[in-house]
Amino acid sequence: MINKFVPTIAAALEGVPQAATLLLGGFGAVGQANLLIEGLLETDLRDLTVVANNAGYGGVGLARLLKEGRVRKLICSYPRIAGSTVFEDLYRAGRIELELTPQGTLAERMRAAGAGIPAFYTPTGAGTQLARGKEVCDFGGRPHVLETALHGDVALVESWEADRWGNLTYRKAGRNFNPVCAAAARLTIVQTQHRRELGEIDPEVIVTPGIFVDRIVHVPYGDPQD
Amino acid sequence: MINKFVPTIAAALEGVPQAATLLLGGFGAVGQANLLIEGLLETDLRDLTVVANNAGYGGVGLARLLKEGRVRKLICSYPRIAGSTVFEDLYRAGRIELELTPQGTLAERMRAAGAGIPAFYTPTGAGTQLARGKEVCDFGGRPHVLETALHGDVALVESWEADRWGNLTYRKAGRNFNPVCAAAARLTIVQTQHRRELGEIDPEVIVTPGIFVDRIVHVPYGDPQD
Amino acid sequence: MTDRTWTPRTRTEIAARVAEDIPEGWYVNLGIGVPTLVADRVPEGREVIFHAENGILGIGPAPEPGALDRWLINAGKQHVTLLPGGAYFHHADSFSMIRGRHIDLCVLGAYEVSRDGDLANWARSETDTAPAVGGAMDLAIGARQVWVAMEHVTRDGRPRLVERCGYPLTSPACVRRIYTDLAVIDVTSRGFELRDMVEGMTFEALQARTGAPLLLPQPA
Amino acid sequence: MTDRTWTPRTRTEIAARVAEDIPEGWYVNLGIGVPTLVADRVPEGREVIFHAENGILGIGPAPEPGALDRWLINAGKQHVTLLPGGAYFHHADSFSMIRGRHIDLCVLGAYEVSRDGDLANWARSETDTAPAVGGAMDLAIGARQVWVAMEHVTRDGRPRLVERCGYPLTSPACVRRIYTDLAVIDVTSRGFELRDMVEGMTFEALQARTGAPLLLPQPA
Repeated sequence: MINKFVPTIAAALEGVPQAATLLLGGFGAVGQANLLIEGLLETDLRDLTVVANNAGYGGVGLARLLKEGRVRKLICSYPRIAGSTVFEDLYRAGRIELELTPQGTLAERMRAAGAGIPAFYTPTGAGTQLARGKEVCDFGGRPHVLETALHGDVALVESWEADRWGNLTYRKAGRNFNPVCAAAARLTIVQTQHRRELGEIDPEVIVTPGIFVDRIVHVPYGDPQD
Repeated sequence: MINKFVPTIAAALEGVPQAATLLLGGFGAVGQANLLIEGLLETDLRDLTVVANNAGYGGVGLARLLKEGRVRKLICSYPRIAGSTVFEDLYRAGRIELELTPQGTLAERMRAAGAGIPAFYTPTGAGTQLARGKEVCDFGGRPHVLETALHGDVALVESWEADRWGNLTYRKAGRNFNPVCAAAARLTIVQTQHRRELGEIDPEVIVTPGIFVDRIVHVPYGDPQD
Repeated sequence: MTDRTWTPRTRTEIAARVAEDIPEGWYVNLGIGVPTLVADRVPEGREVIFHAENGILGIGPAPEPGALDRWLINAGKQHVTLLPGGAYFHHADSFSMIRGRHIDLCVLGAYEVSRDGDLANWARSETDTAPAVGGAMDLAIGARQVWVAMEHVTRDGRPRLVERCGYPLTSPACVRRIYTDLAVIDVTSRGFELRDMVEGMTFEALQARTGAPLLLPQPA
Repeated sequence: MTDRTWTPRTRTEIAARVAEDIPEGWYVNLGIGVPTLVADRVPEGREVIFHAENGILGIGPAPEPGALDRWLINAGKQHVTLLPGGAYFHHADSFSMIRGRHIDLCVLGAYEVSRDGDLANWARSETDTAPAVGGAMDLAIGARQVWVAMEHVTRDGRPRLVERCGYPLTSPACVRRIYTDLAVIDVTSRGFELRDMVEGMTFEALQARTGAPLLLPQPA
């Protein structure tokens, strides 16, 4: 019987490699897999590359990972943390690398990774400093930048519901990057608010089919706090 | 008040240009906007380019459009019609042009059009005759073919439910190419089985948000027949 | 400036002036700052559908105090509500709407706009500490129209409408119209074309506060 | 052929032999023909999740007569059922699963397979009248493993396992394993490696029916 549920955060994170590239869902305080992210602090994992829209939110999750010096590089559109300067401090001290990517390009690069598209042209960023060093090509008389797929070793995802096959739903603005990350990583690990029996989630309503999910831990986390 | 419902098939098709490129949802008998397609027979539209996975199904919809000589070119992965040789007859007589595209590339080219991506690399078709004349580039040591976005002037879509803002759901295998076509055309026209009040469709369950939809006609069509 | 004959628009008045020009049925994305204020200024009974980058269409008014839904925020991380007819989707689909030219209008703040419509609104210098871009570049190239809402001049009196932007670009040649505290100005192939001014403002006084030639509209 | 010492597998037996080798938990796409028969031959109690190109995961057994759901077909346009835990999605997402290497296994029919694993299964000639490819090329490059299920030789006795394909390629170097009515053969960097044969078959007789050298497996 297929059962992707694991009993603990530690079991969920087993085998995450050193210096892994992590894809983190979440936008603002909503949809962050904070318990999984903080579970990484109980391991000896370092030199992580983190892909996330922000540099965390508040004093939890990614902000803690940054503070404890586990992150070597951040790939990000908006490297700010509400109510914290931990990223700026690390950046100014030269202790973290930043790859700044427009938000839509960040999403599309992960979507491409999940879809087996190694590279695509986008108009976003053409004619700006973020296109420097990148191949540019005209389509329809407008310049476009060649961007490459962004794969993760591991994705950490927060879902609203999950079943043992790994089918997921999300809640409102908690969807955000989560389904995109789930499809783009070799190992996709989910913390879910609710556990459902197989067949309980309407097949029309599943957002992330289980094919994109490897492990799930059921940790009711409550509403996002800010 | 926004109201994308129109009263008749004729009103729904108003302004479709001569020699238009039409994107047709549907796979097999399921999810075909047959009443809209057959509505085109009541107009004088000709020289159409049709993008569809098959060359129609049975003796309805696209099969009729082909039979009446309205189609100049078919962009398609599987130009067959169950129970009909109308496409083969036209093709052998040199009366229709065929652009054969692998099914996944067909879907991805329309998805790219909807997403503002003018071109992308795909491994599909590399090293085969369908890559001839196309730019090929290596990524990760494997050859990839450059494919371009496939835009429609008009998309003809079948939905299960629709509201006056144009939010849509589909039914089971009726989803197929429909959401992809809806996002890829300048003018997206929907025939829907059910009309819902605004707010009746759960915002978590909407598959095609109304932003991709221009006109809807409520024509309960019943189950697909084959 | 005490002898000036005009009253500049407040931030709320700029937002209201923008809202006046948005037709029913448009899909609109609002940037942070003054643009965010536009949502609540749309004339009663006119349906405009607001989009947020983080996967929402159909954003409604700010929540009543005490009725806050912690799962529902906009791209500026403010709590919002959803109207009947709203929808949720993921980030890749959300930016497909933007990049794919499905959003009719984006209203953005800016540091500078050039007479060619170049937009600078994301970084103050090429060597910003920890630069942050968010969705600005996607919106600038993707929305069918980009309108800018900003003060006409900087705090120390330098024009924000310029010949060439001094700050790093968000996108070249993307701004269609500019709403300031003093005027509404179209960006055309001829350059900055005055649409209207606040009461009491003169063409000469406005030109003196604008870093590139102001043109009168061509007769239709 | 009347003095032959073996009984070839029937189409159903080939399908059963394939099914035997599919581990629990794999996501599997089945092509039309013999591969379609695999679904019903998976050993009792082993959960395998079947995918169809037209946007379905979790396909169950064929519907009972009279309980046919006209909205539920597979890529071969046959009516199917959905298991609890199944899901629907659109075509672009469906081929993301394929192209993005999320499908563990695809079982396809073929005209020919070369010793390098080249697959020819979509067209009989370069000038086919109205050629049709469907999802064959996407599956061939995308699935993590491609297994072929086919007759060992053509109706007129020519080998289908060959040095080089004569028919147009679906994809170069993609086939990992071949299940025929006579044997199971791995495609390795060394070429065709025999895995097992039907009872009574000899290596020599099999080699005589195979268009490229057959190798015995290397000791592990």
